[in-house]
Amino acid sequence: ADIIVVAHGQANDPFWSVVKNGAQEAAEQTGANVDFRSPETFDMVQMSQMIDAAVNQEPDGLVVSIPDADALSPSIKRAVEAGIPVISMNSGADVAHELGAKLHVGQSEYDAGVAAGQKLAEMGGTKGICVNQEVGNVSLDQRCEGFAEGFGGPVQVIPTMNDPAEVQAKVRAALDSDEDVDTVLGLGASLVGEPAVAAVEAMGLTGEVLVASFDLSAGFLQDVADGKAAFAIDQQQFLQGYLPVVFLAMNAEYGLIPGGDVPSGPNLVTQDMAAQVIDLSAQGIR
Amino acid sequence: MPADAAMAMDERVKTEPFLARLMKRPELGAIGGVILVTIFFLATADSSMFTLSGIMNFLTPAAQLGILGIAAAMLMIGGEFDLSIGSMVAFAGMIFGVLTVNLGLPLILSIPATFVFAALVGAVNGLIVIRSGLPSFIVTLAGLFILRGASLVGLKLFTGGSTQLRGVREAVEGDMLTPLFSGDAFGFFFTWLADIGLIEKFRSGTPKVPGIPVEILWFVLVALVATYVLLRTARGNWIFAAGGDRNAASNSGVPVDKVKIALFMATACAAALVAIITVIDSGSTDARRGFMKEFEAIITAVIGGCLLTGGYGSAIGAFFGAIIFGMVTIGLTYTSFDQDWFQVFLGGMLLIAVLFNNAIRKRVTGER
Amino acid sequence: MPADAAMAMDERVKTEPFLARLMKRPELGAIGGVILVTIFFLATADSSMFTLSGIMNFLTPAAQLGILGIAAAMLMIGGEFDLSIGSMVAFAGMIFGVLTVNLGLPLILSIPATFVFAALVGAVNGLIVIRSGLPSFIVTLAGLFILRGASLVGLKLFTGGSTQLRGVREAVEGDMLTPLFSGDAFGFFFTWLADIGLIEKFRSGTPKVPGIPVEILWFVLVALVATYVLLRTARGNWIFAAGGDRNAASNSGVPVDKVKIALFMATACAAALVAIITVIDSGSTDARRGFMKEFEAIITAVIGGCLLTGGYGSAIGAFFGAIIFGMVTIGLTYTSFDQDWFQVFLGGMLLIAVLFNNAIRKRVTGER
Amino acid sequence: MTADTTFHHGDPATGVPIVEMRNIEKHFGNVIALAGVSFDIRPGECHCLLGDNGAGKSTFIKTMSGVHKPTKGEILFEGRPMSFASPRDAMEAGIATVFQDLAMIPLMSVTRNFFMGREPKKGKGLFARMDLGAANEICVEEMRKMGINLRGPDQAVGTLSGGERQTVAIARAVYFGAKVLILDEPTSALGVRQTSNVLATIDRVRKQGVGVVFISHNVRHALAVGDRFTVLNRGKTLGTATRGEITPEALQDLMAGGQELAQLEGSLEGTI
Amino acid sequence: MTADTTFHHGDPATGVPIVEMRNIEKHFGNVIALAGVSFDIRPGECHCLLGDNGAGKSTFIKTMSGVHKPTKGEILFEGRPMSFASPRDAMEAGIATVFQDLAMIPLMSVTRNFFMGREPKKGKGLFARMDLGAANEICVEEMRKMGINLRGPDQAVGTLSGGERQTVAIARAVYFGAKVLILDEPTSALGVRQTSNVLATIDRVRKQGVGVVFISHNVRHALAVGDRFTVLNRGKTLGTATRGEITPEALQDLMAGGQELAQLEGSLEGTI
Ligand SMILES: Nc1ncnc2c1ncn2[C@@H]1O[C@H](COP(=O)(O)OP(=O)(O)OP(=O)(O)O)[C@@H](O)[C@H]1O
Ligand SMILES: Nc1ncnc2c1ncn2[C@@H]1O[C@H](COP(=O)(O)OP(=O)(O)OP(=O)(O)O)[C@@H](O)[C@H]1O
Ligand SMILES: [Mg+2]
Ligand SMILES: [Mg+2]
Repeated sequence: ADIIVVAHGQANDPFWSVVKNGAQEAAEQTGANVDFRSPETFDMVQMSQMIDAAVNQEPDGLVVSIPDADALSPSIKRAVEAGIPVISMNSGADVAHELGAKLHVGQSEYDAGVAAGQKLAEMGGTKGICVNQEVGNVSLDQRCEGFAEGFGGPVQVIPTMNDPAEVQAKVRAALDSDEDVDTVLGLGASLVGEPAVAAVEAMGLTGEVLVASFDLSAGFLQDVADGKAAFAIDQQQFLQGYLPVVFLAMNAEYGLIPGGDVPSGPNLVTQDMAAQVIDLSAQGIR
Repeated sequence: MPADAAMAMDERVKTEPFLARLMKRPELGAIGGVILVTIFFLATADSSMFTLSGIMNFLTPAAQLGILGIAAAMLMIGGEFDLSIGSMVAFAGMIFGVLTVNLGLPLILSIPATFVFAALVGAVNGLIVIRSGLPSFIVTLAGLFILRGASLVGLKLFTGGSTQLRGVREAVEGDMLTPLFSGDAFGFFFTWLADIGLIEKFRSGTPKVPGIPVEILWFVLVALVATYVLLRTARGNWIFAAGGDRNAASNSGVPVDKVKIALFMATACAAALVAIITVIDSGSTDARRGFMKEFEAIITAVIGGCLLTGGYGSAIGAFFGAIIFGMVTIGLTYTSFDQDWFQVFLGGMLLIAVLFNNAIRKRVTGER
Repeated sequence: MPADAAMAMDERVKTEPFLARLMKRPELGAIGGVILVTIFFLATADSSMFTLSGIMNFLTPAAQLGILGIAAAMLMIGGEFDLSIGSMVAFAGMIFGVLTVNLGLPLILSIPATFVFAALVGAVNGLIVIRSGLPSFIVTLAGLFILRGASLVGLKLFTGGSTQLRGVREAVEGDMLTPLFSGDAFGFFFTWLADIGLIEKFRSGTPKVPGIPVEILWFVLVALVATYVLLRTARGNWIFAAGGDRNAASNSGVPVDKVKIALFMATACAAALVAIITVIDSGSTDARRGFMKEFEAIITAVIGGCLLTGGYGSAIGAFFGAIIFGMVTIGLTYTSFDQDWFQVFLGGMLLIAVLFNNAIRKRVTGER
Repeated sequence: MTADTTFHHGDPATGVPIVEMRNIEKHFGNVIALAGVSFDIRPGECHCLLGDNGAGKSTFIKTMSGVHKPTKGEILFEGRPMSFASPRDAMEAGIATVFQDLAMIPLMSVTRNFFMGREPKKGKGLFARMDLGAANEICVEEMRKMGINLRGPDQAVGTLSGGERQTVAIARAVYFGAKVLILDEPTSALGVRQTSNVLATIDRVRKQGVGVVFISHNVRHALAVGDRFTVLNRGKTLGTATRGEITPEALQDLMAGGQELAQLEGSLEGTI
Repeated sequence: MTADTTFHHGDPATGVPIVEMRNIEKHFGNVIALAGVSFDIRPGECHCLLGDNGAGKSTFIKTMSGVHKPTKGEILFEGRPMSFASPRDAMEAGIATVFQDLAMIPLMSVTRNFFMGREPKKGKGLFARMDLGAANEICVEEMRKMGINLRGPDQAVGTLSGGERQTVAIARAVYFGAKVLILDEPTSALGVRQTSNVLATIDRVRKQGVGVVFISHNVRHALAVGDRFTVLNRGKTLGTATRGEITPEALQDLMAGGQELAQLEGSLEGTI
């Protein structure tokens, strides 16, 4: 079976490389032929064109993420019209069925943000910052929005560029200039989470400032295990790549497909579990 | 022409093969690149890439990029850069979205208003560059950040906190002008072609290609107008002169400042055009629209033979440059190469394409 | 010097105030920018920004950027661009990580090996540019994509599927050379300062600033060496000449090709240096390291007074350019402005800083 | 050395000066290039501007043609005070200039350079376009008149020889010339034939009532066509002489900046 | 016109030519700039290369100084076949050239331009650095010898006057000159005093055994210093004449490309 995956995150993004690994593992296990594609930046216009390109090849199944339903709906509808079974993953739970997708595998970014916010508030956080390395990327913006909602307390979004040294300096600056800030949420483990922990450590505030991060990286998990960070929010995105491919392969071969959506997260990895997942994370599975 | 006749007799001139004469035009190298890339994909890509729908599919992004690229090429020929066009796409998209969705204006008002906004920003860019004498690179770089930031702030303001503004499609539905900026042209013709079996249909019976996406028509139109202006009008001469040597041009009576400001305004308007097309097409806009498009536009112009130092280049070259870039980016999704290798391929293909047309040009024109 | 004495008597020369003479140097404008930005933040930012720890905090990213920026400035003075340095940071980081972690080499081997790799890539860039006569913009753009892609593929290969390679900190722990590339220098001195109460301590008793981050020392060192080479050596003269007018320089006997290739190699090595420092510092490397750094480096050089057309600029200017850029990006976090305005602010501050130093320079030197 | 040439020299022009420059000063930063120079040009005369290298001749005519704004001093155009904002203004007022650096764009073709800023048009309104056919013909013809047979009007100026390039600039200025024609060392790179053409051209346009400002280091050329001679030295004027009032030897001495020509005088006199 | 100047002209140089060029052709794309030119230069002689604008003089000396590779033909250097890969090679072999476009960088200072490619050093090994003090002094001094008083050695070349700039290029070539000195229209922008200095300099270096190739459009200058005269026309050589074999009038006719000087002859003869 030929299955094409079109995602909005880049192949070199640690999060999405795990999704891709999932899809590839599924390809190996089912014998399906999987192509994983994504635009070079968060670019909805180009993504819709890539879906169009996929539809032109008339694959046996199409997996898409839907961070912007308006922008992607014509392309997805065209796929459905062309008779290609579509499964959405990661984002777009709310619109997937409306657009004709068979089902959705994933977790709403917003909901995950809410869960993280609630947990951090529970752990004693009162004033937080949300460190966003790609402002304007709607799915990341939603994480911060959800966090603000769930956290309850005041939340400031700190936009940064794509550089660990800069992230570290900015987190330090934020903590330095406002001593009330006691919670840091990063939107990516290796790019934001690890430098944030380093910043807190350098300021001698370990234990006083809560650090949590979306997604996993081996380094950040080590920090969680060492107690320097509170937790990591895991979507188990491996499943977001793996399951849709398996489902579509089954569908192509036997016409089988599950009847409902699969929520892949959120799953908070805290100190007790962190140590176990480090190795898996280092292999790009978690 | 008598002049030509006299030339032909000059013993100091070898007769020049037609091909050599052709290859002297800056754009023709880019055609060589297009041919090379086409051959590559014919050999490696899924056959659906070169079906009618496949071609439309890679021409659509090429068209959007190309409109920016041609504008960037003209500006580059005029000796300046505009790094703010990518952000301008987001900003103009935000303005246009707010005008149509939040204020509910019809397109006949919101589109001109968007262009006016864009032209104003372009004029400000130009004025700062001219007045301060600073390089346009640094001035428009500030524009890149400011407009990108302003789009974010504006979107949050008008949507009540989101970075995405939706509902444009509903707002413009039924508007007289919508078909000019969105959807496909000549639909009836393509339906007819499909009915008589000349083009493919989906299993559902609708033609695979419902028409020519309007952006492609805009792309061709912009390329034609730009080429006409550059090669056949006095203004075109002024653009080359202003970029070739600012002082010499000004000393010869070319109003360099006016030319440059007009170019900045045209570039901003090209960005606004792309913004309008993509916003209507996608029905939404967000703060990341047009991200990095300024660099892609410059790349397009350079592939098309423009010199970064100004004074040399062509719009048709940028046209083909955009097609090369579009073909390579979308084309790789038609091949079975692993996505991880995507960037390696993109870089490799770009390099080979420009090396190739450079080599051909040198060989044919006999340059050292 | 007798020559100077003769000059001083020339009636065609007005005596020039010391300040005016100073401001003619390209770098001094950038100092004006630093002062302006400092004043702005003194007025608006939290006072912790200008404590010792606050200063170290914004100097660290400035230092990393600055090393690249100074290299980019030299290359730009020599008339070329290197768009691949950002990707080179990732690529060199990957090479270095694999050498230390996977192969377990000591730093004394892995560091020179990384530099050799980088220099080779730089030489290839340079050779292609020289041989083909294509603009370096387009050649190194291909390098940007290829190296970025190669880093991804390489990392996945060597980690068995992850885009992050970790364990570098463990691997280099205890290595003799580690303190040269990571951590803080002059720690004992700062501890002593803290003990006698000259610098602040944490509640835990350790000094707030444990030393000067080594990247800052590297930054200063690179700036000094680059300035010395540019202004005081024959090679520096060649760099200016090669960038000012390629043909004229070559006709006067400057080995332009060699100069340019050497510059490309130096730029790649600067990227490798940044890669080594950041990889040891953070203990890991990933496929996105150095993203967009090529543009920031060029911005830095341009703020520092380099001309994009080559032949003019200074390393000290890029030094201050990097500090301006670092202060502005980090500084906003210290203020109480809404962070959504970050990009607007960044763009605005950059523009004001360059306009300001431009205006000052014109006024002081009496240029039109 | 023969100073009397066979050109006809009219009576000294007496009309109102077309351009009158009064006490022009020009400073570049701390460099004083002009320290108060007065000069005028009347219809139908050829006024030579002479002087040593670096005396300020080019700077002076650049202020006359709108490139530089004078730091101090007054410019009268046909009796009215005038301040040109740009070379284009000066051109529209009727001042055509051949600059010493020629003001040409190397990458553009000969024709496009020739008509740069003043393109011949055909068609109307939105469809007004450059008349390239006519432009090419005019350009080749004007160059031929000056003694240069172009290989083709679309050759890039950057690939022309030094003299060919200079001829393009002169032909252009003459073709568009109106009331004043300024020539800054126009014959420096020209061959024998082209030089005689240019001198003859100066003579011809002067007879048509155009005022010509002619800068040269060649005493013979200056004496061949000049009616009045103003000598600059180190940014100041050493005075103006009328044709016949001054001997060639005195003029040559003045041009050398008043400094003795040292021991060379003997060996080279009459050959420069 | 006086052809006999007071320079001392030695016996015709008879040694082995330093550089001999045989049947040089040079094509640019479809343009044939040189169609077979032969030429040689011997120690201690001044060989003038003359010809109309566009005849190919600059192209020819550029092949001699390593800028262009000839399309066809042979170059012998001191009797051995030689092919210069770059101007630097030619320079190292001992050929110093003043190009018609001067080969200067406008944004760089006079001193830095003067020593470009051949900087004076002080210090050793890693600490070898440019000796800026000495460089400035030499530069100012050499310029003064040529008759130009620089305002300051750190002035940018782009702000110098045309003649000042040309003088820098000449002073540089003379200062570094070794076996052959090539001067492409070196006096075109020079004042009276500077010109006589340059001609005297040519005479001086020739006496030191250097071979000088001198391109000029000025018959007087050529006759003043030249020992042999080669005339190019439309990419071909019209032949070489030795001093005394040819009358100035015949030479002038040859330089104009053999075409008659038309009706102008009468009016301008002797003034060019
Ligand atoms: N932009 C400038 N900045 C500084 N100095 C300048 C500038 N332009 C000209 N000068 C100086 O002004 C003086 C006069 O220059 P100008 O070009 O007018 O001389 P000129 O009389 O035309 O000489 P030439 O006969 O050599 O062309 C020169 O010494 C030159 O160095
Ligand atoms: N790069 C080039 N491409 C095409 N044609 C060229 C090129 N360089 C020179 N030519 C042509 O070759 C011919 C000879 O040029 P060259 O510069 O050698 O003439 P010249 O004898 O030095 O003339 P002048 O006395 O005017 O300086 C000219 O007609 C010119 O147009
Ligand atoms: Mg002058
Ligand atoms: Mg020449």
